[in-house]
This record gives sequence, C-alpha cells and structure tokens, in this order.
Amino acid sequence: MIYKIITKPEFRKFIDALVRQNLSYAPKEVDVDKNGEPVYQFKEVSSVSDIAFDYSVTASSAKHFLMPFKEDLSRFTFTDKDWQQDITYEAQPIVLIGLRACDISAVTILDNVLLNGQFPSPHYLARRKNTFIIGMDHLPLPDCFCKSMNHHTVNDGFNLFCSDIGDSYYLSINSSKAFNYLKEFEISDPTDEDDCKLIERRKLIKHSFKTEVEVTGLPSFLDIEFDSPIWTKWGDKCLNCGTCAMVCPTCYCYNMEDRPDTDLKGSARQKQLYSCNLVDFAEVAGEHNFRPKNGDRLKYRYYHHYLGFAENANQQICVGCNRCGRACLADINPKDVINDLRMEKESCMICASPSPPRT
Amino acid sequence: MTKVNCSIDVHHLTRVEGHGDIRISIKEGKLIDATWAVVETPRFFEVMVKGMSAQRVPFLTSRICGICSISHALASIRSLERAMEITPPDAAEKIRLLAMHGETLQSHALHLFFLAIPDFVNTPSVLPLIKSHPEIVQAGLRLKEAGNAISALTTGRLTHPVSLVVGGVSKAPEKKDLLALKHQLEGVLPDLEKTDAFCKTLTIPDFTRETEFVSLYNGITYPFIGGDLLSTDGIRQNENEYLTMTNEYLEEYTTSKLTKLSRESFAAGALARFNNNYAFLHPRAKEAAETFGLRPVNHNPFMNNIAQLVECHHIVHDAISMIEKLLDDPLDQLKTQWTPKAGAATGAVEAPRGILYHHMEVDESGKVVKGDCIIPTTQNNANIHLDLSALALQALEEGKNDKEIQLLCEMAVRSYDPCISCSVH
Amino acid sequence: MQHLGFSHTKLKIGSFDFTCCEGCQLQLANHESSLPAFLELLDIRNFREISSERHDDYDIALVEGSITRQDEVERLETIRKNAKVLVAYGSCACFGGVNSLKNNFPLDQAVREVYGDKSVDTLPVRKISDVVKVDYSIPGCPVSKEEVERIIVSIATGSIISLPKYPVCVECKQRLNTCLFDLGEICLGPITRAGCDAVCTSGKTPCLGCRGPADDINFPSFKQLVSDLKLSRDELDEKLGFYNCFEEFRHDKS
Amino acid sequence: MRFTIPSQDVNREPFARNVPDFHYRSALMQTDRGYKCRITNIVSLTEQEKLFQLRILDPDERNLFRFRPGQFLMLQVPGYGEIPISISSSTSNNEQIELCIRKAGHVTSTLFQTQAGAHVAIRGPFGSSFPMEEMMDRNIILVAGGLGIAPLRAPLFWINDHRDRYRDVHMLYGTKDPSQLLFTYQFDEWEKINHIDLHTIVENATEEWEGRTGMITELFSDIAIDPENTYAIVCGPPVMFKFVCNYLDKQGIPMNRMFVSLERRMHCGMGKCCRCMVGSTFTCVKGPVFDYWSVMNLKEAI
Ligand SMILES: Cc1cc2nc3c(=O)[nH]c(=O)nc-3n(C[C@H](O)[C@H](O)[C@H](O)COP(=O)(O)OP(=O)(O)OC[C@H]3O[C@@H](n4cnc5c(N)ncnc54)[C@H](O)[C@@H]3O)c2cc1C
Ligand code: SF4
Ligand code: SF4
Ligand code: SF4
Repeated sequence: MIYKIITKPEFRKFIDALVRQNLSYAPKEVDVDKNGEPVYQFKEVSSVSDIAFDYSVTASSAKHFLMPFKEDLSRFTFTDKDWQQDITYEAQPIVLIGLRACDISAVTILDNVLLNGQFPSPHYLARRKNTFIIGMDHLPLPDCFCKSMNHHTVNDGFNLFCSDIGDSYYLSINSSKAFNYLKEFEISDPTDEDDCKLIERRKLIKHSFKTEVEVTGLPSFLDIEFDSPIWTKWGDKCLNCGTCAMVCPTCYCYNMEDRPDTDLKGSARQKQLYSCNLVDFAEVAGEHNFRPKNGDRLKYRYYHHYLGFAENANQQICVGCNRCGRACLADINPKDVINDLRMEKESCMICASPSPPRT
Repeated sequence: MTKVNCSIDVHHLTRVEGHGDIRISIKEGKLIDATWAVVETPRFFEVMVKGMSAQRVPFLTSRICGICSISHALASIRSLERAMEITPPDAAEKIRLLAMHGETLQSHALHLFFLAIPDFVNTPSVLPLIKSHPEIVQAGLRLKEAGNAISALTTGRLTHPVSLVVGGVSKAPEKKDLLALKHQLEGVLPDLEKTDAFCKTLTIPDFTRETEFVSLYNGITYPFIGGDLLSTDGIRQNENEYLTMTNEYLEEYTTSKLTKLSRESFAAGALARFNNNYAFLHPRAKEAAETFGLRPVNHNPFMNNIAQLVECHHIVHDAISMIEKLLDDPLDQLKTQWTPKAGAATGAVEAPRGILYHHMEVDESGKVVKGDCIIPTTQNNANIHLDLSALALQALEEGKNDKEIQLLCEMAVRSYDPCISCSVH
Repeated sequence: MQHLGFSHTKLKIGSFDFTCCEGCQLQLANHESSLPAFLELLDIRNFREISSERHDDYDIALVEGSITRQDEVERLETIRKNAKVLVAYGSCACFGGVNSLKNNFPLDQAVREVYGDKSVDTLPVRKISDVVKVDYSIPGCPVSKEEVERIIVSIATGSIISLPKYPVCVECKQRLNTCLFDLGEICLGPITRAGCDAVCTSGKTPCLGCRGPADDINFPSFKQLVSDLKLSRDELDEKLGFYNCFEEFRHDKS
Repeated sequence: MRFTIPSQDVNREPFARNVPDFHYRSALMQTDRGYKCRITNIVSLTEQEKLFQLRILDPDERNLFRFRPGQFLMLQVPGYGEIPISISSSTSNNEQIELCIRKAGHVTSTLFQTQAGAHVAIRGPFGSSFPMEEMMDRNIILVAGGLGIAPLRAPLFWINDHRDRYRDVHMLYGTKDPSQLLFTYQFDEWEKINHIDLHTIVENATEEWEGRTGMITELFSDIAIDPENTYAIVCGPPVMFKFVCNYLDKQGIPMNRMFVSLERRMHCGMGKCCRCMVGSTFTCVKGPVFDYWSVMNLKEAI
C-alpha cells in the first residue's frame, strides 16, 4: 500500500477526470423522505458535481454492480434437432466511487463466497476484475454497527481509499492503476502531522459508534437456539417481502429459470437474486415446503449472516451496515433480533434449563 | 338497374374498440332503418368516483379506456386541479403534453395500420399484411412503438399512466432516456414518408355529408389539453360550459348516450381538430395534408384517417422540439404540494378520437361528490348514425351489392375510430 | 421443441372481451419488436378487436373483463364449452377489477344516476371464475406484455405456468426505488404479487394491488405497519378495494 | 483518454484474491456449461418413472466425467430448466449414464415427452458419496423406499462389481403398490448372479401380489443383523428413513455407519444459490449423502 495526501479541490479534479472517461457510479441524492432526510443511491454519474460526497448511506448496497439482480448465465440456441449453449463472461469496466469500509468488506466477502472453493463463478470474476473501487470513510450513523462486526476499517478489496482529514484526503493506494492516475495530479507524501490527523480521524470514527451488537459466541448461540420461540415472535412480524436481502451488500442467494425466447429459437438461463424470506425459497416439487413458516425463513437469514455457511468457511457475512434494518417495514433489525436471542439465551442460562425442546 | 332491397346486420363490429352493431334495412329503395347501436355493457364510472379521494380518481378514470387512458387521466387531473385551484408546475405541463403526444401517436398508428388499412386492401386483418406488405407493417409498428415509448417514458407505462398525478407529475424522466427517445422519434420520420406514399395508393371512398365539427381551440397552438370549445358552425364556449356543447340525450336502441349542437349531430376527432386548427399544424404536417388534397373544412368522414396521419406528422415533429426544450430544463420541480379544497370544474382534452370532458365536484376533504364524463365517441355516435343512412342510400344508387355496402358501412364506422367501451363508461 | 424430439402445433387462440377497458388486449399488440414472433406462435381464430375473421375452433380462450350482464354469462359459457384452456387475463377477469367499485352502490341507484329513467340491463360485477372454471389467471391492470408473452410461450412449449409467489417489494428494491412508506404513503407492494416489475412504485405511485395478494401474505403485520406509521385506515381500505383483489382481507376490521 | 479504464488493464490488477484459473477446462465447464449428452434410450418403468440412458457426446468430456456412488448431477433440459438427479448407474460404466426420474413437475414432465435421440446436458458430478471402500469386508443393508432405489443403484452396481470384497448384502425394498416396484426385471439378476439377499414389501397388496404386505420396517424380521459388522444405506422419504434408522440404531448399528441421502431444492449444485441449506450445511456440497449422526445434528433435516 502507498499513502499519499491530496487536497479536496485537487481530489475533485481527479474524480472529475475519472468519471468523465469511465462508466462510473457514485452516491447521488434521489429523494427526500417524509422526515426531510435525503435518500441516496449509487447511480450513474457523469461529472464530479453529480456526486454527493457528504452522503450518509445509500439505501441499497453496491452489490448489484458485481452481481446483477438479474443476469443470463448462459444462452441456448435451438437448431432443428439440436441446440448449442453459449456462455460469455464479459463485463464493461466500471468505477465505483464512495463505498464505505463496510461496503468494501462486503465485496471481499462476496469474493470469498463466489471465487473460492471448487466452483468459482466466472461471471462474478469478470465483473469483479473490471471494477475500480474508490472507498471513502465516514462517521457512523447512529444505527451502524459495523464496528461490532469488525468491518469499520478495511485494508483490502479497494483500489483507492480516502480518509477525510479536514482539508485533504489521506489516500491509501492499493493498485498500480490508481497510482498511475494520481501521478497526473498534485499529491504529496503524508507528513507526520497528516499521520496524526489520520490516527485522530480513525479514533473519532471508532468512538462514534452508538450501536453495539454483541456477537461473540453468536454462532454457538444460534446453533443452540434453533428452536427458540423468538423466531416465531419475529417471524410473525416479517412480511416475507425480501427487501432486506435485496438491499443487503452480502445476500447472494438466487433462483434459476429458463426463459425461452418468444420465437422459440432460443432460451436464456436466467439467474435472479432471491431471498430466503420469500415463501417458495425451499419449496420443492409436489408443493412440499421445507420452511413453511415465516419464522423458519427469517431464521435462515440470520443463520446465514451470523453463523455462516460451511462453504464459506463459517464466516459471518454480515458487515453491520444495518441497511436491512432501515429498509425493513416490519421493524426487524439485526440488533434487536440478536439482543433478543441473547436475552433468551441468558435467561436460559440463569435457570440452567436447556433451550426449549424441538417440536 | 339500381338495387332496391338491402338488409345488413353486423353483430359486434370487428376491429374497433368495444362492442357495437350496425343494422341497415332498405326496402324498395326506401331506407327503413339504419342504426349504429352500441351494445357494450355500461360500467357506471360516474357512480364509482363518488366518495373517492381526488388523488386516486385519475387512476380510476384512466381505466375507462385502454387506448386513451392518458387522455382520461389528464381530463380528470385537469378538472380536479381546476376545482381545487392547484397550479401544476410548468415542467409538469410539458411532460403531460408530451404524454398526450405519445398516446395520440400510438393510438393513430394502431387505428391506421391495424384497424383501418386492412379494409382498404381487402384483408380481414393486419396479419396477412405482415407477409404481403412487410415494409409498411414494420413502419406502422415503429410508429406505434415510438408513441408507446413516449408514453412509457413520460407516464411510466404504456397503458394506464402511473406518474400523472393531481398536482403534477410524480417522477421525472431521465435526461438520458429523453435523449434516446428523441433519437427514436427522429428515426421514424422516414416511416411517416413511407406511410404517406402507401396511403396515396389507397382509394378513399368519395362521400360527403355536411356536418358540424367540434374541437378545442386556443388560438396559439394545435390544441391537446384545455382551451376553448369551438365549432365549425361558429359557436365558441368556455371549457366549463361543456354541457351547452354536448346536450346529451338517450335513445332506446343504444347503451351509449348521444349528443348534438347546432344540427342533428356533430363530429369530433382528428378531422374536427384539423378543420378548426389547421393554422397551428406543423408546416410538415400541412404539406402532408396538401398532398392528400385535405383542406379545411373537409366533410368526408373517411378523410378522418388521413387527418390522423397528418396529426402523426405534427406530433412527431412537435415532440422532437419539445424534448429538445425539456433537455435544457432542470426537471426538478414537477409536483405542486396541495391540500384539498371544495370546488367544481371541467377538464377538457383532445383524446385521439376527439374532445373529452371530465367534470368533477369535490368536497373540502378532497373526496369527489359528483362526476361526469362525456366521451368523444358519444359525441360521434349520432353523426355515425346519420352517415350510415346517407352512405347506404348513396351506395344503393351506385348499384353496389349487399356485401359492398356492408363493407363500406363498416369502413365508415371504423373511420371514426370509435372507442366504444369509452362511450359506455 | 424440435431439439427434444417433440414438437408443438400452433396454438389456436381466441381472445374475448367482456366488461372492461380492453387495455389488456391492447397489450397483446405492444412490444412491437417481438410482435411478429409472438404472432407466429399463434393461430388467431377469433379476435374481434384486430381481425374480422371469426371461428369457433380455438384451443385457448383468452378472456378479458368482468361479467355484468346476463348475455355476457351466456357468451362466456359458450366460450368455455369451445375452449380447452380458458385463461382469465387482466384484473377485471381475475378479480372483478375497478368495475367492482360499482358493487359498493345499490344497482338501481347507479342506473338512475347515469341513465335516468331509461331501463338498463346490468348485474352486480362478477369475476370470470364466479361464472365458469378458469384454468389460468394472469392478473394485472393492465397485464404486462412480458408476462403474457411468457405464459403464451409456456403454453406453446407445454411448460407449467406459474406466477411469482413473492411480493412487489422484491422487484421494487431491484429497481432501487425509494420505499413509498418512507415518503409517507401507503403502498400495497408488500402484500401484492410481483411480476409487474414494480411499474407503479417506480413511477413513484403507490401500488394499488392490481395483481392481487402474493402467496401466504402476512396481512396482520401489514395492517400493524399502517397503524404504527399513523397512516389512515380509510385510505388503506380505499386502496385495498380499488381493484377488488383483497376482498378476503379488506373486511377483516380487527 | 488517459483516464479510461480498459478492461485488459483492470484485469491485471490483483483485486480479487485467489483468482481461479478459468483456462482450466474442467473447472470452467462445471460452473456453467454442461456436457452435452444424447438420450440413447428411454425405458418406461411405471407410469410415474422412467429410466433415461444418456451418453456424453464428446469423448474427452466422457473421460472427464467420473463419479462415485451416491453423487448427483444437474440435468439441463434446454428451454425448460435444470434439476438435480441422482446418478443411477454403475461407476464403472463410462459409456453411459442412467437416471431414474419421476414425473414431478415442470422439467420432469418435459423429460417424459422427450424421445430417444434428443440432446440434453449434464453438469457434475456433485456432492458426497457413500464410502464404499470403508464398507469393504462388512455386511451391508440397503434399504430403499419408493424412488429411493434410484440413488441406491449406483452402490448396488459397485457392490456387484466388487462382490468378493463384501460379506452379506441385504437389500430391503418397499413401495406403496406392487405396480410401483422399479427395476423388477433386475431382481433375478441381483439375487441369482450377485447374491444379494432381496426382500420386497408393499403397503397395499393387489390380488396378484404374492409377496409381503406392510411397512418396510417389517422386513427386518427376515434378517439377522450383526451390528458390529454392518453398514446401512437408507434412501427414501424422510419419514421412512427416520423409522428405519431408529430401528437400526436400536439394533446397535452406530449412527456413523448408517448413510442416508437428503433432498432439497437446488438451483446450482455448487454451494452458491443457498436453496439447499439444512442448518448451516449445503446439501449439494456436504451432502446429499450424510451419515445418520450428521443428519441428527443438522437442524431441520427431518
Ligand atoms: C440430490 C438430489 C437427487 C435427486 N435425485 C432424483 C432422482 O434420482 N430421480 C428423481 O426423479 N428425482 C430426483 N430428485 C428430485 C428432483 O430434483 C425433483 O423432482 C425435480 O427437481 C423436480 O423438478 P420439476 O421441474 O419437474 O418440478 P417443479 O416442481 O416444477 O420444480 C421447479 C424447480 O424447483 C426445483 N425443485 C423442485 N423440487 C425439487 C427437489 N425435490 N429437489 C431439488 N430441487 C427441486 C428445481 O430447481 C426445479 O427446476 C433429486 C433431488 C435432489 C436434491
Ligand atoms: S425481515 Fe423485514 S425486510 Fe426482510 S423480508 Fe421480513 S419484513 Fe421484509
Ligand atoms: S444483514 Fe443487514 S446489517 Fe448485515 S450486511 Fe446485510 S444489510 Fe447490512
Ligand atoms: S414502495 Fe411499496 S413495493 Fe416498494 S419497497 Fe416500499 S412497500 Fe415495497
């Protein structure tokens, strides 16, 4: 990693040059909500003035740039008596600007899930390799809990990361491409004072968190609390709407479907991001549903995020951005659910009885 | 020898929107009966709006008709905004006008290519034309697609607009999409030329029956939304006085109402607009009209088809220049915040088939207490009816057989592009 | 599907409209770029709106609109007899649609209001399945052409026909819309079946539920949401009643 | 122009760690591309089940496709979809693959219409397998309920191929009706040539049925179990293997010597779509074959 300092006006020049030449996405104000607060999303930008650098958080994550909500994994072309399967792994290079530390961690988690192991995804890889990420730090919102998940800082997974140290940005440069671009602009080496400012900034961020979620030992809690009544309690609230999974930076479950062309001369094998909260997630032929109840499905989202799935090395995949909590209309959020679970567990410890029997 | 007897009974006329019957019976050279009967089932929209919140009403009234849903939405919106004294932002007005253009273009293209032209080339539908005249069908589809693209971008969907709301427009089109739309519209200009050339090869039946034409008129532009009401017989009225222009009445044989003004009947629609507002057409549209020998005031109902084509020229050119202007607008102020208020007013718009009135009365909580809708086809019904008798007699004199007369009558009805489910709302 | 060793004959299709705005039929003519391919799939035997040819030997009847007069009942019964498969398309056919708002008023009052003393034949609005057996339903006001195309293709290829089981929110979020509840509106998206690509909410207009309830909706929680946000129950009712799709839930006044 | 990011350039950046080598043909093909197969033969077994014999067209791919008993593959029917199906043929038969398929829904109904000669594709093999080596020199009890015989055929073939390495082999097979018994034409071969001790039972007897009637667990009274030296493989509906495994457990067979095959909804076979999760385990990667001890530890497995 190489560290440099760039003044804010110079930084804007740099970004402007970059976005004018590349397909770029950055936070933009898209609406004002009923409380008068701006709503942001990652949207296409064509000049630096389009970008809301001081944005709080985007409602949706940036995952769909790497893993579109819908994509064709392959196409079949039918001929008279035969067919042919065509697969292309192509991606247009894009620049993503303004990702937070937790967003970048989320990308790293997706890398782990989709590129490691026996069956890496070439579609994901093609996009990932053609994505240039510029991260920016920020002061946490009152409900962010990425510190609890240990994702409030990030050392990897970006090309360039900008820490705000007042009049300048402290740049962490993680790729030769970024370094070469920056050569054209006025950048300087960090002075001791800059280093101090960076440390102050980091301290400030670290101490600004207002929401803590106690996650130590969570995997084993979850394992024990599989049949806990709290899943029914929260499940009864859940609308099965899938919003949480759509906005989450790490939810990646999907559905596959063959979509024949209208002229019947071909067909697309389409992948669509799904959510374990949706009713037919675990439904199989003959209408048998392995998870018929809201609570069963909700539980699985928590299992996936906080217990981790065996294939991804039991890694917890939640980064603590609380996008799901903010978006959930039923007011279900990780902090409350986990605390509830912990209380449940602790009350069980006190009376020394095992968790309720499975039914 | 001239034919003396004729009996025609068309049950549920095809290639029109909705259900209508033609019945003609002539005995020994004398016209016994010639009716254009609408047999569509009534739906009572005027009753349904009662008690509904104003902001929901345009979504309901747009469902009066699948083809002119934008006109219906805008007529309701206009009447409600006037009733509650809401002034929509300028940019919203522009987008609404563009939306009207989209609807008119797609509706005219649908009528010309899918419903009208098959008669002129003697096929039961457009389907055989896909094989025999692929060029012209493709041109028609592209024009329709362009109209649809305008509607989709300005209202969020092709049929039943989603972003046209009381107070303005709920979502701005993206600049990037506007630009793409402009290119698409420029791309269909050659298709209009092709259509002109093709239509010149068709024989338009020679038939004239003098009548009165009613349309909107604002004295500045070719009218689509709001303005005064003008008739070729010289009557001019304010929008709110719409009842004096329509004089609705009922007949036993039809479920649709009928209207009249200075004479027994009057006509609304493309030809009426053309006759009243020729001066405000785009020069290119005037040129097109000239090549067909179409000049105001024209009294041949079959020329309504040509007037529609002329309007397509106007619309495409006008839409292109409107989009150019919109591209320079910030488009950030599209909706006026409003609070309910008691009042009553009329909203008149020029739907593809002619002048459309919605009149709404709201109470102080913004709920509709009374609604009235008068639809272009209602206004045309009496005129169609009278045209049929005249046409049948003329054809009889020319020695045409039953089949020919039936075709001619059907064509005459289709020329009006009647929108029947509209008329029986 | 020649490549799998079986083929299909063209679908003999008829399209019929009852009380409605015919907007759904109109959708069949949209999607201009794939229209020729779409028509190639079909052998149109009866489609009054676009063709003068009429035959009664269709396999599939697409039925649009709701039933509001006795002669319609008879016409529908004949269609049912002729057709092997009857598809109700559009919210009017599937649920009664906006037409059903009429049922909120006494019939004779409605007639008097609009037609004065003239006698007008009319019945309370019924959906298609109230009169005859329906094999498939394609809801929507209007139906989405993509979905109709997909379903016609499914019928043509002998595939099983299914609609999304999840609610509109999924598609709404995929289009990166701001949730309308955050803008202070009541949106029926969380309880309405997806498949419309969230057109209304993408135009910043609340979903009015034209596609009917999604599978296994959590209505109590939805109602709770509306009251927690201090939104108007009357407005909710007006929305639930708009297309008559939420009959079973609307009158649950608890 | 200096600031445009051309894709080749970005490609050289080591953003993603552990970038796999996609030029390695087998890896690439397993993720999205299927091996094209011809359906060489279709055997109607019952009204609901058919046996499909497939042959991979490309000789290299045919060589590449090697599997172990108990594994499954993803069968692609272009234009219709992709479904997980157990491989129901012998691991030593490299020339053709057999799949026993029940008509259950969309894709399977289509398969029932296809004709021999049609082309489909397979991806795989995926998942875990029965530890056939570990079972050598022991007794084996194979218990199949209904379609559960499909995944059992691969281990059965394996045993037949290596018959001398196994001691007593019992096969217990039960269905609802006699007409649902699959592979009856092979019964004699199994019994007479391979010395498999075959016991069948049906729940609802017909007039012609001369065999036993009742639940599959009743067949246990026919055989003597030596718990120290016996392995069990159990396939069938969840209720059935719960009963069977409980019985065997009582007989003293350790839970980790009983194997079952689980079924879940699957869309990828590669541990990516998450549809087949049981507890925090991917059925497609860690399963479908699990020992009974693991199943007991999987939340929600049965
Ligand atoms: C490991 C494994 C091995 C299997 N082996 C066999 C076998 O040998 N023979 C056999 O007949 N069946 C087998 N099945 C079940 C078979 O996969 C389902 O019957 C089949 O997917 C039904 O697909 P469909 O499209 O016909 O049904 P639909 O109900 O139309 O299913 C639609 C989609 O749901 C999914 N789905 C539905 N049911 C299942 C299911 N039970 N398992 C996984 N996904 C499902 C599929 O992705 C399918 O495309 C196996 C399942 C698994 C998981
Ligand atoms: S947890 Fe909330 S956002 Fe997620 S599906 Fe349930 S209601 Fe929707
Ligand atoms: S689960 Fe919620 S808090 Fe965690 S990463 Fe996903 S959206 Fe953010
Ligand atoms: S706007 Fe409606 S459909 Fe969209 S997320 Fe919100 S509730 Fe769901």
